[in-house]
Amino acid sequence: MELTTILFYLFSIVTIGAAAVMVFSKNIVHSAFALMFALIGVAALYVLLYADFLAATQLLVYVGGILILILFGVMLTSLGYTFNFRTITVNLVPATVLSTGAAVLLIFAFVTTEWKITEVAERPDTVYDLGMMLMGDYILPFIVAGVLLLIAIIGAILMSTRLSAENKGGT
Amino acid sequence: MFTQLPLTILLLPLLAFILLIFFGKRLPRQGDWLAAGLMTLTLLLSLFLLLFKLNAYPGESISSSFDWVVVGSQTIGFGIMIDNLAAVMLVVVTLVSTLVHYFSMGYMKDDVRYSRYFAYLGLFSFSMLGIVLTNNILLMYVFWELVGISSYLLIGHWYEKKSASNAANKAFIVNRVGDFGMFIGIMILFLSFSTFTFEAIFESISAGQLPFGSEGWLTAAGILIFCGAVGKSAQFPLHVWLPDAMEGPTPVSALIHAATMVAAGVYLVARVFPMLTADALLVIAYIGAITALIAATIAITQFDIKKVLAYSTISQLGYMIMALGVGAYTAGFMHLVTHAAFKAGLFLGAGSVIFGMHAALHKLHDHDTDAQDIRNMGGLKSRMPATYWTFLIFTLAISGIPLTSGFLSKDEILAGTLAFSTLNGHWLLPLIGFLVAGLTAFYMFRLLILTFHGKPVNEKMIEGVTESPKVMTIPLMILAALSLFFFYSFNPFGASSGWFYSAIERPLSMVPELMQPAAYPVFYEAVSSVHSFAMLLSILIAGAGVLMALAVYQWKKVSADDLAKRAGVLYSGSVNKWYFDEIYDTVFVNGSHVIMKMLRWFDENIIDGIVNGSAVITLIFSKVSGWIDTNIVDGLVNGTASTANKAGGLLSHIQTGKVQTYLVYVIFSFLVLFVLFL
Amino acid sequence: MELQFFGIGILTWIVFIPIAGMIIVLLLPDKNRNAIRWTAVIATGIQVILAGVIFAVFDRTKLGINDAESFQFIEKFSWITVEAVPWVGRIEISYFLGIDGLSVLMIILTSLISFIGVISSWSIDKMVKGYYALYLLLVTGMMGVFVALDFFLFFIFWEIMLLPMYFLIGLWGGPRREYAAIKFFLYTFVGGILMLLTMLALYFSVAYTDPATGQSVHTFNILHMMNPANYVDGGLLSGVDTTWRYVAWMALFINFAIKIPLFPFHTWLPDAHVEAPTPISVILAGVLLKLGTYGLLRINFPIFPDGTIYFMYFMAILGMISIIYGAFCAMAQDDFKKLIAYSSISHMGIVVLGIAALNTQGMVGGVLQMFNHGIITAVLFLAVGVLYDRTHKRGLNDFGGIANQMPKYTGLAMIGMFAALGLPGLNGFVSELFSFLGAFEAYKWITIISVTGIIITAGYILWTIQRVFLGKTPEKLNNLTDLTPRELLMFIPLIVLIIFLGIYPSPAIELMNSSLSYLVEVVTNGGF
Amino acid sequence: MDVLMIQSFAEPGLTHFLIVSAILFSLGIMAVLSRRNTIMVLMGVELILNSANINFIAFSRFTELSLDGQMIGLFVIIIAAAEAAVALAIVLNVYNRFKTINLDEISLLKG
Repeated sequence: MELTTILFYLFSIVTIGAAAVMVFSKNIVHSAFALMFALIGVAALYVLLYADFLAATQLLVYVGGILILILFGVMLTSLGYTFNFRTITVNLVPATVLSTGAAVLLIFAFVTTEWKITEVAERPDTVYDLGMMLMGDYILPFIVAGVLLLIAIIGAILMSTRLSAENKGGT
Repeated sequence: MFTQLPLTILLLPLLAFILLIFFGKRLPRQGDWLAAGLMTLTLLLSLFLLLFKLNAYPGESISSSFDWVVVGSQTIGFGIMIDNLAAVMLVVVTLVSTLVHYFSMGYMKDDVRYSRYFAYLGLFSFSMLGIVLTNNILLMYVFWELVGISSYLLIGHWYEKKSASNAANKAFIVNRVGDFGMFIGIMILFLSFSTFTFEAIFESISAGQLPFGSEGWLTAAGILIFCGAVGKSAQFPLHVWLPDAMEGPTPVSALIHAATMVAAGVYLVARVFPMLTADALLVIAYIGAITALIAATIAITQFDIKKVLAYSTISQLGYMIMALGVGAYTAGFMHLVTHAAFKAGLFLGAGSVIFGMHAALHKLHDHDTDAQDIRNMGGLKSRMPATYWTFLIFTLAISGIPLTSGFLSKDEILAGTLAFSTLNGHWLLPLIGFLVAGLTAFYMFRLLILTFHGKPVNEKMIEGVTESPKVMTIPLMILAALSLFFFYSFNPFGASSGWFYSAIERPLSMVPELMQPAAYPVFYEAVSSVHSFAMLLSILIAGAGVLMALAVYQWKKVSADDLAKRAGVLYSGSVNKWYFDEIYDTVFVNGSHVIMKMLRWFDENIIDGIVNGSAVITLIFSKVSGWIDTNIVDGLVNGTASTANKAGGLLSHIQTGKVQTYLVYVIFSFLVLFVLFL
Repeated sequence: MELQFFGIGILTWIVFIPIAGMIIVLLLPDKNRNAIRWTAVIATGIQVILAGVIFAVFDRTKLGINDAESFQFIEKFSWITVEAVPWVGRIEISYFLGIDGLSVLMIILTSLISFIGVISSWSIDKMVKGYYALYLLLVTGMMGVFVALDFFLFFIFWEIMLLPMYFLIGLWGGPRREYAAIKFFLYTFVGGILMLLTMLALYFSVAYTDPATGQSVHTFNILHMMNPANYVDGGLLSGVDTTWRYVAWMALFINFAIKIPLFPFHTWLPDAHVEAPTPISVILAGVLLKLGTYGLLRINFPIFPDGTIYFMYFMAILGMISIIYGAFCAMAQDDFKKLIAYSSISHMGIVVLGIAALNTQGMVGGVLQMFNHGIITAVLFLAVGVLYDRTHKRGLNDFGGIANQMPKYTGLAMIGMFAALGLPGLNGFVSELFSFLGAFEAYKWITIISVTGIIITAGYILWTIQRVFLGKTPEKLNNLTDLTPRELLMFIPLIVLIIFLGIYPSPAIELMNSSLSYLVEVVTNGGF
Repeated sequence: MDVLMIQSFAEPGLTHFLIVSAILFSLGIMAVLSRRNTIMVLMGVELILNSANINFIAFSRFTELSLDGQMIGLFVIIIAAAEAAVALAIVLNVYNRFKTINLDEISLLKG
């Protein structure tokens, strides 16, 4: 068995296990950290798929950014009045049925489909190519994405400030 | 002449009944004179009819009839037939009935339902005369049942006593069992010959017509008709009602349960004699013999004066039936006539004794001693001389002692059975006949001795007994006179030379030749050849029986208790009437009780259960339909608008406002689409 | 033959006189009870007179049964006619009345029993107005059934009769009246449905050609249904000996068997009798039960002769079972009314046995038994009613020694009892005799077994007499009074009939002899 | 079948990655549908996005999609970041307004 195979299974199990912990944990903080491991596992899978740049981005943006953001959200919303992070579930039965159904259906579909597989040669480095593509074919999406981020940041800030203003006014 | 006169004879007692039942209580003396007078008139008319018939039209049978009803194309007629048989029987019935009427004036003097009693006597006489006069088996059945009902009413005359009403019920129901057979026999005859009249039936049979084309059915019809006689004449196995019927007033027992009604069975057999096959006659003969034997053996051990007489009646009826069965037609019928006289006398005598005992006991304020138990009697000879001497004559007659009427007829019967056995080899019949003759002499003298002779058990009481009034003793004397030989034949040792034998001749058998009993000339010859032997033997046996009774009860040479012990099982069987009542009680009475309880349970639980179950189902159904009505039909009618409203409300349930629920729908529909397009 | 008063036929009069009485009763004030009672007496009295007129002028030789010409007092009008209904053609329901030898005796019985019932209703004092109104409606229904010759009309009268009966039991009855009324209703309802279905099936299978227009017309006319030529091709009930005809026969038979009532459809009867007030019991036993056997003879026998012959053994066996079973069940009862109810089952079994014989004697015996049984049970129920009015008890063991207290009553009641027992000289015997005679010709062993019923009958009747009338009078019964003149009045006509018909049944048999002989012929020939 | 199973274990191919992504997806759906807490729902969404990303990148690795797949993955990450920022801002706002972040208690949309 090759190293990549072992790594694949290892990270697959880490990813799925962490995701499961995230979903089923009753403590929201545990969920957040489990999500972090899941995202790291995904990043590792990216590496196995020869997407090193994306793996790095995943680590930076998700683990570094989004996760911190989520943790902040957890702190801000729940910490204020209760230390009980436990949550209750709703729609448990339909959710279970539907998610299992989705998994079964998807796996069935994936396994039965005849994929046209073209083996791509190993890519030691994708950063250069990606950079070229961003500046080439994907220039427009790239700019739009930038604008989107800007708007999102401005919007988030705006909402947060109005919130604090309301808080001031309210109290 | 032969229409109006018999009709008058028939209807006079009915008139008495109607007058007494409606106006009896308002008439002076409660109308007993009316009943007795009308009955006497009937007697005179009957006597006149008999004499006229025998002199003017001997050997003819005269009938007249009218159409009773038309059903489909068949006409059913009713009518009257006078032949010598009927004319003689008419006199017997009216005579005994008249005497009983007079006797009852004394016996029933202080009865609460005095007029009712005489009314019922009239009803009975009417029905009995109907049996005698009819030319028609259906009409005979009609009167047959009417006799049964008047017997029922009279047995139950003292209906306050439970035993009396029980006995009445028993009598009627047991008779019904016999009538059931008779009814079926009548149906067979009618369906085969489309007529009910005797003459037409006989004609059809002699013309070779057979019921349902089979000879077996003819025999069956004969035996079935004989079933009626079995019931009415208390033959084995339906004899059980007669002893119980003694619950009725004693004159009633004399009239109905000794002289006339029970003899109706014999009369019936005599009437249908021409259609009886040899097989049927053999059955009849054996039934008669068995009855005679059983009843005689029971009579030996009974202590109730009326019960002894009742069993002796059964026994004598068995004789008559046996006589008819063996073909000694005239002898059998003659025994009926002579028996009517002496047995009525015996019962009336017993009535006189009981009457005296009652009066004596009443004087002593003794209400526990049984006035009918012969163990309480004894020594009455001196107290009631008239009763005693007449009773003695009756006893001699029934025992078959020469110079009495009973000797004449019994002797002929015994000769007949003997002749029958020489012809056919049935030795059992004469054997039983002679045995019963001996037994009869024995138990009758036992009764006589215990009642009138010897020392009284209770001197004081016996001294209180006085002779009955004239109105009661004169009928006894008349009957005693009639129990002597010269009324029937001037030759004390040969009945066949008398007027009776010439008047009553055995009719020709009408059945196909192969099934006929021995022809009369043959039979007559056989009888004459054994006659002297039979006579001698019967005198000897009767004498032996009398001597035996004297030895045991008069001279006390032999202890009765000792004899009883020796007899062992036989004695206890006899005392308990061979357990017939017990067996019938267990089998039929309890059996029908069990059946009726079972059927009642079945009816109330199973059938009704099914019905109630279906009711429950219907109830459920109605609820369902009610629900449909209120919710669907009403909904359509009332709330088309609210339907829309409700539908909106129903849909708005989907609109929970919860994002996750929406998501559930989204994903669900997505998956559905996925599956659909995969 | 026609007989009209004021231009209206006698049959219409006899049927609708009670309705007129009912309207008058409804108009009278509730307080005026005697006026209400007298109205009912007059209405039913007129009926009796009319029945007498019919009896007098009835032509005994005419046949009837399936021949419209030889029916008597015919009244026929188109009643409902609908022209040209798609795929049905013309619908015709006519008001068609007429009588023959089969129905004339029943009309006399109905009028007589209704009249006696009114007299015996005098003791009812609860909701008098409603009672008499319903009573008169009931009388109309019964009378109508006996004279209707159109199946639709027959059905309507049949249902008209059931409704008041239901209320009369349910409102004026004893403690368990609701149960009894519902049971009665349920049974008759089931029967009614079966009859309705059969009626419709017959309607669609039968069409006659209108001589005037040449049109083929579906009809409810019973007489047309008897003619095999009138059955349309391919109709459900066309042909002979088809399964559907047997099914239809059976459906009708069950309906009528419920009314008769035959084992095993009989359990409504004891309950209904026990709970119903006396006059209603009298009507129920006296007339209503006869509707069942009448229906068999009027509808089942001539319309389905093939089915009748096919099922004749079946009928005879049911009759036999009813005779024996009813008698045994009667013997097991402690309740006077229940006893009479079961004895009715037993006696109606004789009717069925007789008519199942399919010969003249049996038929005459059966119909005569219907009439006689009507009179006899009426007497018996009246007798129970008299005792019940005085003591408010019905248990056989509650009585004893009545003969001493009420001699007149005892005499009359015992005549009724003896008639029920089949004593010769009373009417019960005559009809039983002919029924059994007829039956014996057709079924030997069944009849022999059935005749044992007369022994059982003797058993329970005598036992009843013993328990009620004989014996010592208990203390509590010491002050019973004998019959009042009113009560005597209701007993005497019936007792006179019992004795008269027992001695000379010819007047009754004469009325029906030719009709019933013809009916036998019709059935055994398989229709016309 | 057995052979197939052994083969499948041997070399992680396209299908293997796809299966991992499918499982992640269903877990994400589970979180989104069943958790009351808004932030948990948000995390579920992230999981779903990641599973989609795995798909893209796996396809770029094994099919002709090539780097275009990675490119899309990049954009997805970018948009996810924006989405997370905005969503969290919304959550904070909602919390301020309803004093809860339990989704089932926020039902202004109810009809």
